Parts: sequence; structure tokens; C-alpha cells
Amino acid sequence: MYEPKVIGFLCTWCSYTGADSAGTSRLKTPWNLRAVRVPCSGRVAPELILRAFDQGADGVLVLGCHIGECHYDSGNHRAAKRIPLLLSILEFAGMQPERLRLDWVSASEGDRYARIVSEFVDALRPLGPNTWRINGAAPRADAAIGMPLPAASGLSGGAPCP
Amino acid sequence: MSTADGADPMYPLLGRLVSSRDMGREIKLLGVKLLNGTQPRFPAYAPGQFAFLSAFGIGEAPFGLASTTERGEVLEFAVQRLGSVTTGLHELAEGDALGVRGPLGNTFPMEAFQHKNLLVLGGGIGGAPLRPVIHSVLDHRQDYGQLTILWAARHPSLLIFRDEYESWRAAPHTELHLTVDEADAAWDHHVGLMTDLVRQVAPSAANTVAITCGPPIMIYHVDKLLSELGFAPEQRYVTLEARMHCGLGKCGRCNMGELLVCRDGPVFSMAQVGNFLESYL
Amino acid sequence: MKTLSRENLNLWLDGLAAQHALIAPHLEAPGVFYRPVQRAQEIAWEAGRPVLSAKEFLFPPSERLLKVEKRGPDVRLEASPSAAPQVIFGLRPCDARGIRVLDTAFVDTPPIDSRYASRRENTLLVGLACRSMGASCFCTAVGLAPDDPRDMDVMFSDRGATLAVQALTPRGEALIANLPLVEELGEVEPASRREVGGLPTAEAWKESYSDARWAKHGERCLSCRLCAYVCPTCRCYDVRDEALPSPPGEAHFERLRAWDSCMREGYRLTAGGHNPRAASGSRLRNRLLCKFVYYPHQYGPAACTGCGRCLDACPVNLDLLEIGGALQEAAQ
Amino acid sequence: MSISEAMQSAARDVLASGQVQRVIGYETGPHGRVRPAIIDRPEEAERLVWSADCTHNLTVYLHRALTGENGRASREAVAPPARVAIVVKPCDSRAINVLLAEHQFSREQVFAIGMACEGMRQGAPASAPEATLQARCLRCRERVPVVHDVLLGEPPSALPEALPDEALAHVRDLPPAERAAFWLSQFDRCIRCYACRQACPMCNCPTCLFEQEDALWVGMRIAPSEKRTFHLGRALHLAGRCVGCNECERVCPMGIPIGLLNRHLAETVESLYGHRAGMQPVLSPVTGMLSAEESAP
Amino acid sequence: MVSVGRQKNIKLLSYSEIESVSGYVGNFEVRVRRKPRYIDESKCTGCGNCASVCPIEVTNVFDLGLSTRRAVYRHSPQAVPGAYTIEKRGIAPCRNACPTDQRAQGYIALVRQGRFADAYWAIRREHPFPSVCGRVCNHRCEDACTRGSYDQPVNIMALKRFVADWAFDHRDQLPAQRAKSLTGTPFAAHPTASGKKIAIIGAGPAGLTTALDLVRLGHQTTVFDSLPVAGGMMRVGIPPHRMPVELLEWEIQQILDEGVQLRLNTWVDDIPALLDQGYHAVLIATGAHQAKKIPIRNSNHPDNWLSLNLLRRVAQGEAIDLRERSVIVMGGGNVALDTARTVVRLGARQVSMVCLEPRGEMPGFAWEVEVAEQEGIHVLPARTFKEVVVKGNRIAGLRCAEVVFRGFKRGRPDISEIPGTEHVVPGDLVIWAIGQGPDFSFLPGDGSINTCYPVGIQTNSEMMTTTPGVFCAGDVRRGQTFFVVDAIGEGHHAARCIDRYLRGEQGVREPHRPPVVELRREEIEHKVELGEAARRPRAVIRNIGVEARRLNFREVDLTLTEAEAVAEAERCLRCGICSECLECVSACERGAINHDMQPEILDLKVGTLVLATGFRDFDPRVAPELGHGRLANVLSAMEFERLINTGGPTLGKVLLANGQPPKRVAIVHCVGSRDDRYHEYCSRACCMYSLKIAQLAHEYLQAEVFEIYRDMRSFGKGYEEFYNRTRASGVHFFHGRVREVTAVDGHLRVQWEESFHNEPDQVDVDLVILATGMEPQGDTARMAKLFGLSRSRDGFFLERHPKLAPVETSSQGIFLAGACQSPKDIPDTVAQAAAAAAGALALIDQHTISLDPSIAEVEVARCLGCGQCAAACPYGAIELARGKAAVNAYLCKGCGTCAGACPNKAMSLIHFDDRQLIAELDGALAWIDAAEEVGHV
Repeated sequence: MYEPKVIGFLCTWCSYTGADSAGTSRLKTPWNLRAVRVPCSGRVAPELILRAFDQGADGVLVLGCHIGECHYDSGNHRAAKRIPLLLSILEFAGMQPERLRLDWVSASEGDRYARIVSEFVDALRPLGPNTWRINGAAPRADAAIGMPLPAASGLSGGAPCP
Repeated sequence: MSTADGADPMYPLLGRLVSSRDMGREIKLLGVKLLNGTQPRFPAYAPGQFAFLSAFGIGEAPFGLASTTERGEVLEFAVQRLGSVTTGLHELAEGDALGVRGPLGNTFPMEAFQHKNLLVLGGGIGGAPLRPVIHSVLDHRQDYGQLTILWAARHPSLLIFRDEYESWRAAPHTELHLTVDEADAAWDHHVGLMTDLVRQVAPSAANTVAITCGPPIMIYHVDKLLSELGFAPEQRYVTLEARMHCGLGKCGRCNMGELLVCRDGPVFSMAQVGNFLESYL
Repeated sequence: MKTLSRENLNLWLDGLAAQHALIAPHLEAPGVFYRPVQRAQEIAWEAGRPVLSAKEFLFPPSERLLKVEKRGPDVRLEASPSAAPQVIFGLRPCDARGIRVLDTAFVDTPPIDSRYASRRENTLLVGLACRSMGASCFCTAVGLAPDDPRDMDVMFSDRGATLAVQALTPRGEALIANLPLVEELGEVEPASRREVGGLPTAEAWKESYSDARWAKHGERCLSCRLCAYVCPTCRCYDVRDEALPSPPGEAHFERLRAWDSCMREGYRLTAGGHNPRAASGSRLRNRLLCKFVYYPHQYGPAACTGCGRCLDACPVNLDLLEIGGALQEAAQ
Repeated sequence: MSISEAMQSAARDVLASGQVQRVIGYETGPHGRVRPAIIDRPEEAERLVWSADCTHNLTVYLHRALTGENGRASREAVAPPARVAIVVKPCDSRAINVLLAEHQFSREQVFAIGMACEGMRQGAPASAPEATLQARCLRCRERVPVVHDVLLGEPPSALPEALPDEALAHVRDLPPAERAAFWLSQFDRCIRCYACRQACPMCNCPTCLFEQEDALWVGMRIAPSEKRTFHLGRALHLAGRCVGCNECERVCPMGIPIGLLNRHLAETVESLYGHRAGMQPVLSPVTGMLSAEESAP
Repeated sequence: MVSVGRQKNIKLLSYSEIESVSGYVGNFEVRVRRKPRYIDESKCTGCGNCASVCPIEVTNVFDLGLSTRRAVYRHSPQAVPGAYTIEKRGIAPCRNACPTDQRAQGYIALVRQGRFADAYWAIRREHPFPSVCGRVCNHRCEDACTRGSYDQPVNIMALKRFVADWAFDHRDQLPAQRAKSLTGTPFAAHPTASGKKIAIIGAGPAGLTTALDLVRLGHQTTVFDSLPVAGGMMRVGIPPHRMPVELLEWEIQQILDEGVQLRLNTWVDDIPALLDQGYHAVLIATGAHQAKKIPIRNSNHPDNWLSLNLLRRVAQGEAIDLRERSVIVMGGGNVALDTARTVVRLGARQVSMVCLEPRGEMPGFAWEVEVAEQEGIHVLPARTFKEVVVKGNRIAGLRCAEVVFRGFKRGRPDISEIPGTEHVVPGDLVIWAIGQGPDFSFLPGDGSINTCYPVGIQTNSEMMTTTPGVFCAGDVRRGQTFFVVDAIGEGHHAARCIDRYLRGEQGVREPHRPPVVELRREEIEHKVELGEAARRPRAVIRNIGVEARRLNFREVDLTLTEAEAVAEAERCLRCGICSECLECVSACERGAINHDMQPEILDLKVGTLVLATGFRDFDPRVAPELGHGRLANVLSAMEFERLINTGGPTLGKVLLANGQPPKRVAIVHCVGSRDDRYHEYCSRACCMYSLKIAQLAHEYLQAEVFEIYRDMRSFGKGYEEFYNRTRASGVHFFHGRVREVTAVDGHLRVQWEESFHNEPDQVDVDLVILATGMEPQGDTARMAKLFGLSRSRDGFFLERHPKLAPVETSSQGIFLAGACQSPKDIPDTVAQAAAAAAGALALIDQHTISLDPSIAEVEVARCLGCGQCAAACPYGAIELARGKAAVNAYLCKGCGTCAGACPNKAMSLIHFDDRQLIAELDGALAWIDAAEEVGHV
């Protein structure tokens, strides 16, 4: 049975502690998530998430403090600003949006942590393994896509640019 | 043509790190022993040549061979931690495997140097490729004239082969002069640039060959000074460093004008360098 | 002359495609490229010069030199397998010359580059003469011709219903040995030539080294690598180890080599931070002089095949002929 | 006086009067191709031209010109010009704003010769008769540079209706699987010549993150995934910064529709944060704080 | 607390606010705003005399509203420092509105306390003619009165008149408090003579006020007036039925008693001569006594009278008989009304008032127009006068036409006549009251004293005319008649200007006007609720019947009775809290009080900061079901504490609303705590203090006590034992979650859920005590911003680590102590405080600080100086220096947001750098089957 590989970026003050309290209160959380502890969700550079997908992650979950409760005043604001953009471009590039999620979990919310992780993993299962990580050349498929591509700056036939 | 192991010049020989000792701040002297077995032995090499070391998983970089064939089969390299590869090499523990490709490049015309006085000027890590010259001279002391070694570094902690200075000084007709750009408390030698030291020592050009290696800017100024002191271009040798990836004259990285440092060098006489289209600076 | 009917040609090509990798001009959205094709009908016949030269099939943009497997202190090296046979069909004379030029560096000058060599000896060059020269072509200026067969194993010349065929090497002979060729009278009419002037002599190039104009040209250069990557003869490469996914307890890497270009700003940057070619002008100069001075000095032939790709590709219209022309004038 | 002449005299004046030490404009090269021109002397001004083929975004030269980093054949440093005049179209002028916000130079260092723009032509002058405007120009509504010290040419009174972005809509409407396949096939063509990056005024990192020696972020392999990572990463870095000059797409020899990525993110940024790159000299909002309503739980 | 106050190494900045905090650990710069106490701590002995005389009573917050205190107060008996403080909110709108700066709120408060004499002298401080302004003022104070926005303004004028009249009636036994009325002013009772002489022309309100002020400043002043009586318009312009002469005369006499010399019947027409005669300054305050006329047909017929002349004659006691005359008064202003009503009293058969303005826009007081009509005057508004109709040689009437009036444009009426509305208003005597202007005939002919027609005599901002040393004030300066207050106001100002002119720098300064208070609606309602202001409506002025007014000049309006006055005074909202009546100033024997004290800004450089801002008691009204504030005898625990406290408002007595001692007491636990409707957390201290309260109620009140608890949380040393003792003492403990408290036939019924099996789920008691929890201070958010701290969900300050760094904050060098971090009881608070102190001291002692190793660092070679990192840094720790980013290691808190933002990853966070994180990623993802392999071209 396919099990998604999930990377979780957890901010050390809220969500990581939240995960901790989920554990101490013996809440059942999916094992699929591998936690990467960061000081603040603001630390999570979009490039890192991109890297995680390149390395074969089926999903990436970024958890930070609730807005207004950031241990670093407003670090999570930055995450909240950036990650939607990453999601947008990934989706545009053909990845299922379910594979990336940003959410907030405070230190006390072990239950919330468990719920979010389970939701996330459950949403991933039906999607199957992430095809994002490709090995070898991709199919030359642009003939299949009947879209008006701009002509190349036209090296062929010596049409100069411009 | 075949790609049988070893025949491919891009294919490194496996070796083990047999010694790795600190020579200075972020500078290690690595001793490498090649694995015997299917691989052919590392051919005999001569002063001036270099070889590539592979820190597997990080990459390859060229280093001047700091040892001589005569003194044993252990290949020695002075490695200063600068980039990722050198860092990788520094992190290797004794016994770890690493790759070696070489020997590569041309050599100092040691025969031509015989019965001449030698002026060896080494700046910082640039001194490493000169050590074979010094060793060969010391090992065949009678074949050469006066040996004057000018050894410089930015800081005492960056001087290499410090533990050999005594043996160098002890050798007949051999003098060693040290200088550093900035001294520390313990320092009791000359303080200043290599050029200052050269002026102070004021070597005579008569029947003398000068061999310089160090940072390009040092080579440039020292060489100017030497020519002022009457050293003809043919009396002035340098070994140049350049970024390179193959060492075989293929990758095209190390050209200086029409010359390839890896193939036509690294040892050049100033007579050649003078005709370079492109400056090594 | 010997000719071959188009039908037979297609049959033959289909056959080749079945046995070996068949590479031929193929039309894609942005233009024509040398691509592996499965059947003759995928070949683009009427297209002009392909966007890229054919060098990538002998000297790929990136290739594995060896694989490294680390288990604790132990290391296992694994050489890459030798290349499979391939036929490049519809090759342009300029691109064939490009391959010849690469041969001189990788094969003819020891030590042999085994990766290149293994591909080269498994590759047959089957040319197709250009009927005429494209707007930016200047092969004639470097001593080539649109229908120059010299660097081919086999050369085809399109005569409409049939094509003239000539084998130029034993391997070529072997390749077309059992083709239903027809002996026809008459000669293949030569392609229409256009003389392109203004290319300086090697000497003039060399003289130009300290010409102030390099700086001016350099100002415009964006330091991208287009010219180098579309060039049939640019062969600079970079070598690096990169991680591979590995089983637990092991670390696998591959030693990669990939195209590089001397136009890149950090090309000569040493670990010590010293960069002798920090200035764009000096990089531009190095590349052009490499074509006409350095390369010949190192390996023999001049390294420009007059394909004119760099003229078209350059986003800011740095024009080899223009630059050269100016230098030539200066030289006189 | 034609606009080209007006431009020439403007350039001549600022050079002659010593207001600037360098002018970055356009000239006509071989085969009638228009290209960037970088001139330092008043008498060179006559080379300058203005036409519907001046598509290059010259601001890519600004930072290098002002730091004296480019235009040297030897290693001797040359004193950088104190002030540079540059010919800008509306799109280019927005790039100036972005770079100002990012402290790449100060407004005083730039003398912007703004051109009232009626759009750039597709393809070559050779194809002039049937030449059509570039798609990006058909989508563009701006005719006057937001940054200019002088304005040449008459901004047209009536603007044609801006065309919708069909290409973008088309890709957005593809089912995810097809979208992925489409992009892979595009990225796969990439030869990593980095012309897109080098031609981009916003791509001014000393060494690109995706080309570091250590290959930490992306390998040097020519595999689709590496190339995708580069292109997506670059698009991300341009989020809220890309001014849509489309140079990246123009210079791409392989005809990869890079502009789609940037346009998509530009739209996202505008819809999420109401920010359009370069309209004012302000940083991309991507690193900023959430507004009050956004931060409401 | 006391020992803290005594400890010489502790500088206690009480009554202060933090304005800004900058810098970083070891180098904090804190800007403290010391709010003015208006009492010098070093001088104040805490004797309390000030409080005893302070008329302003406000609710005592310390006693949770169970008692009141004065505007000058001491926080609590144990307060350290013991100094008193005056609570101000700026000046009341009434005072601000008054040209004389009259501190109305002050004398109103005094009236409220029945201290009428004090009130009188308080008024006299700014106002020499209370009896006048108590009658004829246009009382801008009332227009400004905050109470007006609630229901109706306080009847300030009536109160003033009351005080004035009361003082007049008691003038013989009136305590001589002149000296006291001078405290807080620049004036002195016995000033040292300045040797300067000032001549004042005109004995009107302006002239006399100036004269009085100048005398009090030690100058010698002589007032000249052409009339045989002093008082100017007050005396000869206001008819006796509105302003009884004897009060005015008494007030003028008091002025003369202070040494002002008065020369009546003296027409001055050579001002330069005055200066030659040795007067150092001259004030022109001749007023505007010339009534105007307009040249219409027959306007010079002898029966065209001028209003002011008539009023002057009447005021001087001339008996004029207008019986059998029918009079037309022209004009709609107050003078016209006075004239008309005077004419009525002179017996006129018929009186008509004709004016240009329509009803409602007449310049005269609307109320007085009504009164006039009651007195039988025909008011004919919106008419223009066309001619005085003369038949034979007697006036037959006034020809008028009705007009549409559109106000005044550039001083001229903007009207249009309605055609065909011409008619004649019958009458045989016409009196012009359409306005008056000054008489300039006495000015020197050479124009050395410039007039700017039509306005008046030209002066600069210092009230000086175009001739140095000659000043001008009052109507003559403005060129038309204003109100007495304006004249007095200008009089005061003129006095200061003249003093400054004579003494230069040493002269009296203009008083500074503190900001005006604006009460919000809810504040007003709160004050009314707390009973600080009475609900009752505005006092109405009674007057004598119309018929009682015939043929005499008895004053029409009656004054308030003492009871009415006090009652009306109780309506005052005391907007400014302190009214600056200055009673305290004269009461303080140490001269510690200074009402002009300004806030003081202290810039402190400190190495560490400890926050101990405490908590706020949960407001039980938020949980209405528990009845607090709704039902009698429902107290919060704190209220009970105050009541049972012998130093408290009831000196330790706890009685029910009905005066009986409580017999049955219920203590409700977890009010506002452990309740997802209010606060989820446990306030930790309530259980234990409930036990204490239980014991108090049980032992001191001999009441039967019921504790309704959720869970008894008696952790901590000796707590469980205390609980057991309480239980053993007979206090009942019922487990339950209280649903509601209701009043059932004289009892309070407490009902709860979750009761244990076989235990009651309700109890009837007569006193309910709510064990309220703790919540964050109201301004915690502001403080958090100020100090760069974060807050946890519950709103309290967030510690750096819940387990490992409970007293530190994310900002190094800032520590938390006590309930500002989370609810805790006293032992915990003390422990945490000690820990915080130790932490702070440790830092100070080291002299060096070790920073958190995980901070951002820049790889300069990669940085392109775009500033994204600086924009992303929540702490402003990143600056751009020479085109590259630079991290301030002290400010950096290691969140790594910059590293996330940096496009080129030049910014990295030590210990969380990209290489490390990526290594983690790869490790985490290494469970990819080894089979997978990257293929190649």
C-alpha cells in the first residue's frame, strides 16, 4: 500500500512543541511526516520546499505559530506571504496543490497538529506518488499540446532577433 | 580506444589517505598511498608536476606534487582549505579513500639547473610545488650550487613546511630567509613583503636561476624585481596556477592565450611567459 | 554519379532507425533540431540550418564520467558504459566540420578522451548538402562550402526525386554497400555559393589582442553562453561530483561533466578568488581568439565552421563578422 | 525632427553638458538588426536610433555600467560613470523602479530618456510589412514610462483595447497532468545557456543561486528536473519584481515560454497583494507583513 | 514596598509611562514619561490637607468603586511613595470656552459642597464682576458644557449668579479670602510697588479689569470716565430689570478698595498729554456708546431717539414718562430688547419691535424675545424700514416692507423686498437700536493712534496701538458691542501686555492653556452611573409675574435657592477631574503643589529590563449570568477583600444592601477561568484565596460558607493543609459548575451543574462572592510592541521557552516577572521575580554578554544588497552598508526570516543554514529505494 513521504517544516516554538504535546498526549499522528525543525516558519525558504519535492517528497507541510503569536513577532507573516506564491507556481507547473500546505499550530494545540497532519496525509494518499521527481529525459510532448507557442527567437532559418 | 579501467585519463586511481597533518592555519599536508591491485602504479614524476585529488562526492582539484619519487611512494600534497573540494579533502580521515589523477604537466628542467645557484621563492601555499625542487637539490647537493630559499606568507601561521626549516638550513651552501606580511609575538624574522625580502637578500644573478611560485600578484612584483636585479628572462622560472578540470588540455579552462597551463605548464620560463598573449594576472 | 530514389532512401532510413539510433533534423515548435527519429517521415527535409549543432550527440551537454559508490571507508568506482552505435543523417557540412574540429581536440591529440572517443567511433556522419547558404551563413569564408562533403562518411545531395550519394570513408562505403544505387550521368550541380568577406586572418586576430574595441564590444555582451552552446566547436566543460539517491548506509555520486563556456563570468575564478578574466571584454576576446588563434595553436584546425549560429543567437547582436571586419581594417 | 533625431540630440546634450558620462540606447547593427548601443562621446550620438524594434530592456546594463563592472577587456579597473543616461520604454522604466527599491543605484545616477511607446514589433525588420506587435505589447496598456527625465514622442491619445492573455489562460486551463507534461517538454529543451537570466535586469545576483559551485540547490546535470528547478526558482525570485519586458523569452534560443511563468506569478502577486512591480520604487511585497485584514485569523 | 522605597539603589519612577524602548541587551535606551503629579514628591508629607479641601470627588478605583476619593489623592494608604497626586484630564470645556479663563468646574464643585464663600472667591480669581456675568452673559461655557451632549448643559450662569448674590447677601460676614483668591495667579495681595503709573480711559468692564490686574501687579492705576458713574455699559447699558445696580456697585467698590483710583466726569481728549504727565502707559477702553441711525426719510425728526441714550438716562435714575406713547423700537439685538422692555416699564401704551432679521435669526437671545412678547411687545421681524411717516409734525408710524433675509454679506444685509407688502407700523416715537459704534472724537487729530474703520482702534497682538505705550481694549478696539466677558477677557490680556511693556522680560506671561478634555459618550454614562454626576434635569430659572413688572424695574429673573444651586451643581460631570480651583494650593502648608507641573521625559540607559506589569482582575460583568452589577449582594472577591479590610472603605465591615450582616455566603470558583467562553487557562490563585475568603467569612462574619468549586487546586507548600483546615472548620464544599445566580424572594439562589451524586446542585444565600480569575493587562499588546515581545495565545507575555527559559523573553536582556507572564500566586511571583532579578544581575555582572549562537550571517560575496532581508527582519537587525546587508548581532534573534527571504541565499542562519537543512531533507527522504537512479542522455 502506497504511503506518502511527507516533509514537515515545524517552527521550533509553536508547531514543533505542538507536535511534542501531540506526542505526550498520546495522540495518533501519521508516521509519514518527517519533521525538519526550523526556528520560525519565516525561515522556510521556498527554494527549500522546491528542493524537498525535487528530492522526492510527496508532500510538504509547513507549520508555524498562529498569526499574531509568532515567537519572532512577525516571522510567520513572511511565510504566509511567500508560500502561497510557491504553491501558485507549483500548481501552474502541474503539481497537485494538495501536496503543499501552510498552516498554524500553537504549542498547546497537539490535537490540532495531529488533525492537520492526518488530513494532509489522507489528502495525499489518493493522489499517489509524486511524479515531480523525474529521472531521465521527459517525453517531448509539445506536439501534443496544441497551443500557440511563440516562435523561437528563430535561430532556424536565420530569422534574427528581433 | 577503449574505456577499460585506468586507460581513461579522466578516471582516477584509488588511493588512501595515510597521513593528514596540519602545517598551518587551514593548511594540511596530505600523504596519499595508492591502492595496489589492478591499478597500474602512479608513474615516476618529477618536480613541478601536479595531480588531481578527488574528494569523492565533492569533486576534483589539481594540486602541485609536494613530494619526490625518490623519497618514497607516498604522494604528498599541501592543501589549503579554500573551496568545497579542499574542504572535503581536509575532512578526510586517515585511511579514507580518495582519487588521484596524474602526474600531469611539465617539470622543472632540473638538469639544466645543475651546477647553477638556485633562488627559490615560495609565497604561501605556492611554496608546495617548490618543495620537490628543494628536496631534489638537498638529495643531490653536490650537483647544484648555492641554494637560497626565500619563504614568505601573509602570517606565520600560514608558513608551510616549518618543521623542515632546520634540515634546510643545516644543508651545506643552503640559506633560508623567512618573511611574513604581519608578524605575531613569537616572530623574530623579517617582516614585510617577499619583494622587501628579495631586496634585503639582494641575490646575485650570476649563474643563478630563480624559481618563483605564489599568488599571481606576488609573482608579478617579484619577477619585476628580479629582472631589475639582472635576472634574464631565461633565468626566471615560475609555476602558474589556473583553474582546470581535466589537466589534459581538453576542458579548455586553463588557457592563457594560446597556451594551456595544464599541458604546456605549469612550469614556464619568463621567456615564454613574456610571449603570452594573455597575462596570468 | 550514383543516386538513390527518395522511396528507397526512406526505406533505408527506416531500416537504420530500427538498427541504430538514427539522428536527423526534426521540426519542433521553436524550430528544427537534430533529434533521434523513429521513422524517415519524422525528418524535416526542407528546413534550414538546425537551431543547435550536432555536437551534443558526441559531446552531450552533460554526461557521467564515472559513478562513485561509498560504503564507509570503501569506495567503488564504476565507469560509464561505452556508447551505442548511431547514425547522424542530414548533417550539414558546417556541423560535420564542427565534429571534425572536436575530434582534433578529443581524439587526435593525446591523451584520448575516451568518453568522446567511444561515441565518435560508434557514429556515422551522413551529410545532406545545403542547396544554398542561409542569411547568416559564412562557411565559404572559412574554406567550406554549403555542399562540402569532406567531413562526412556519406554525402547526399538532394536532386528532387532522387538524391546523389557518395561515400567518402570506408565506413561510409560499408554503410551504403547494399543500397539500390543507380548510376546516372552528369554531375551534381554545386550549391549556390555566396562569398562572405571580412574575416580576418589568424595573424590579424592575434594582432587585435590589445585592440581597444574589445572593451566596447564587451560592454554590450550579456555574458550568457548562447554563442558557445550553439557553436559546433565550443568544447569547454566543467567537472563536478553530484549526489545520487543512495540506499541507506551508502553514498552514491556521479562525476559529471557538463558544457561550460568561457563567456561565463566565473569561468576562470579560482578558489582563492582570483579571476583573470573578470571583464566581459576579455572573455569575449578569449572566445573569438580561441576560434582562430588558440585552438589552431593547440589542435590544428581553426575552430569556426561559418555556421553563423552565434550571429543569429546573440541577444545583443554581437557579430563575429562585424567585429572581425573592424579588426581586419585596423590591422591594415 | 524624427524621434530618432530627438533622441540623438537629447543624448548629445546630456553627454556634451557633462550631465552624464554614458548613454545606453539603441543602434542598428548588421543586417539592419537593432541592438543596444553604449556610447560615451557626444559625437557617437548620431548612431542612436528609435524604432519599433528597440525591444531590448537596456536596464540590464545599468547596474554594471554604474559599478564599472562591465566593458573592460583588461583587469585595470576603470572609473565608473557617475551618471548614466538610458533610453527606456514603459516596461523598462518599471525595471528602474524595482532596482531603485532594491538599492542597486540611486535615482540621481540615472537620467532616463523615456520613450512614448506604441509597442514593439514581432520578429525582424525584414518582415516589416506584415510585422505584428509582440504579444506582450498587445497586452500592455502603458505608453508612457513611469520613470523618465525627458519624454520623447507623443503618447497616443487613444489606446487599443488590451488583449487578454490567451496563452496564459490556455496553460492554466490544462488538466494538471497535461500541464506538467507541457512544462516538462518545454524545460527539457532548455540547454542552460542562461541567456534568459543574463538578459534579465532583475537577475543581478553576483552568482546565481542555481549555479553555485556546490550545486546545493540544483545540479549541473542537463536533466529536465534540474532545468525545471532553475526556471521555477527563477520565476519565484522574480515574483513581485518581474516587469514583464519578456526579454527572457525573447532571447531563449529554444523558444521556451518562460514569460508564462513570470506572468502567472505577476498576476498572483497582484491578486494576493495588490502589487504591480515597478509602478513605484517599492520592494516586492513578498517579504513584507500581512495587512490587518489578511492577518485576521 | 516600603523597604524598596527606602533602598537607595532603587530609583522608583512611579506614575510614569514607557514611551519607547530601543537598543539591545546591555544597551537599552528607555524613554520614560513621568506624568506630572502636580505635587512635589520631595515636599509632600502626605498630610492630606489638600484632599480635605479638594471639592472634586471621584470613584476610588483602588476600592473598586466601593468608595470615592478626591481629585488629589493617595493611591492607597500603603502606597510608596506616600506622596499625593492630582488627577487631571486637562481643562474642562467650560473653562476653555470662557474668555476670562473662568474655572467654572471649580466653583461648581465648591457649590456642590455648599462652600459658597470658597466658590465666590474662586470665581473672583478670574472674574471681578460675577453678578453681571451671572445675569447677562452669553455663557459660552454652557454651549461648551459636556453635559449638553448628554441631556442639557449645567446652568452655569445661574450658579454664578447664585454665588454672586449669596456673597452680596452675606457681604458682612463674608470671610476675607482675597489673598486666597490670588493664589495660583501672578497677582499678589500686597505687591511691591513698581513705581509705574497707568492711565485707563473708560471705567467699563475692560478698563476696570485691567486696572485691577495692574494694581495687583504693583502698578499705580487711574481710571478716567466721562460719565458720573463707573461700570460703563454694565452700568448704563443694561437696564435695572436685568442687572440690579447695587450688586455692580458693590463689585466696583471692591475693585476700588484694592487701590484703583477712579476719576469720573472726566473727558480725556489729549492722550499724548497723559503720557507727558508721567503716565507710563495708557489704556483706551472707552467702549462703543454711539447708537447708529440710518438716513431714511424723517430720521432726524426729534422723536427719533437713540436706544443707548434712553438706557443711559434710565440707568442714571431719570424719570421718563412714556405713558400714552406708542413706541417703535428698531432693531432685533439685545440692546433693542433691553430698550423695548425698558420702554414697556416706562408705561408705553404700545411697543413694537421692528427688525430686519426673521424670527429665529434675531441677534437677541431667543428666550428674551419670548419674554418681551409676554410683556406685550409686538415683535415684527423680517421688515425693512423705508421711512418714518410723519403726519403734521408728529410721527405717525414707520413704513416697512417685508423682506426675504439672506444674512449679511460683507457687513451689509442681503435682502430682497417682497413686493406689495408695504405697510405702516403705527407709532409716535421711534427708537433706534440697530447697533452702536465707538466714538473716536477724543483721539489725537494727527492719526498717531490709527483707527481701522469700521472695526475700531488698530492694535498689534500685544494690544498696543500705533502709539507706543498706548494700549486699547474692549468694544472700542472691536468697534462694536460685544459681551461683558469679552471685555473682561481683553482687560486681563491688556493688563498682561501692559505689564510686559513696562517690565519687559519680567512681565507676566500669558497663561498656558492645557489641552481640553473631550469625554466619550460611554465615559459620560459611566460617570452618571457611578453617581459622579446627578441624573436630574437642568434647573429652570423662575421669575416674577408679568404684571408684577409693570411700571417698575424689579429684577425679573429670580436666583436659585441654595438647595437648587447644590442640586444643579451635582449635574456637573467634572470633565477635567481636577478643576484647578486651587483650594489645595492654599491648603498645602509646604507649598508642594504646582498645577503647572509639566510631564518630564527621562532617557534611561539600562542593560537589562524586567517586566512586572501584572494582571487585570477578570470583570465579572462579562459573565452576566452570575449577576454581578445586576443583583445586589453579588461581590467580586477583590471587592470583598476591600470591604473586609479594616483599612478599606467600610473599615472592615461587610454588610448586605439591607444593612444586615450576611448569614449565608457562597463562593463561586473559576469565574472567567477554565471556561472556553472567557479564558481557557486556570488562574491558579483563585482556589487558595477562595479558601482564605471562606475562612474570613466563616470566622469574622460567623456566616455559613459554601464553596462551589470545579476542582480544588491546592498545590504548593502547605496549601492542601490549609484546604483541609478550612474544610474541617465547617465550610461546605460542593463540586459544580455554576450555571447562574438569581434573586429569589430576598435570597440569592446559586445553581450549578456537574454536582456530585447525592449532593445539592443549588443553594440559597444572601451574599455571593465571585472568585474572579486573572487576565492580561489591557495594554499588554502595546507593551509587547514597545518591547518587541511576543504574546502567547492567552494574551500574556510569552517567555522564551516554557520549560527551559521561563523568565527570559525572545528579546535577550528582557525578563518577565509575575502575572504579566501567566497567572500565578504570590510565592510563584516572588520566585519568578527573584529569578528575573538574578538573570538581570548575572548579565550585568558579566559585563560581557554571550549571544545566542544561532544568528544570521551574510556571505558578502553573494549579497546583492537588494534589501529583501532587511524588509523581512522583524527586528530591524539588518542594515544595508555599502550595498551589502549587515547583521546587528545584538538585535538579531535568530528567526532566519532573512535567510528565507534572501533570493541568493547570501543570508544564512547559523546552525540552521541551507546546507544543514538540505542535509536533513535528503536524510529524511533517503527511504527512496536504492533502485531508483538518475539516467542520462
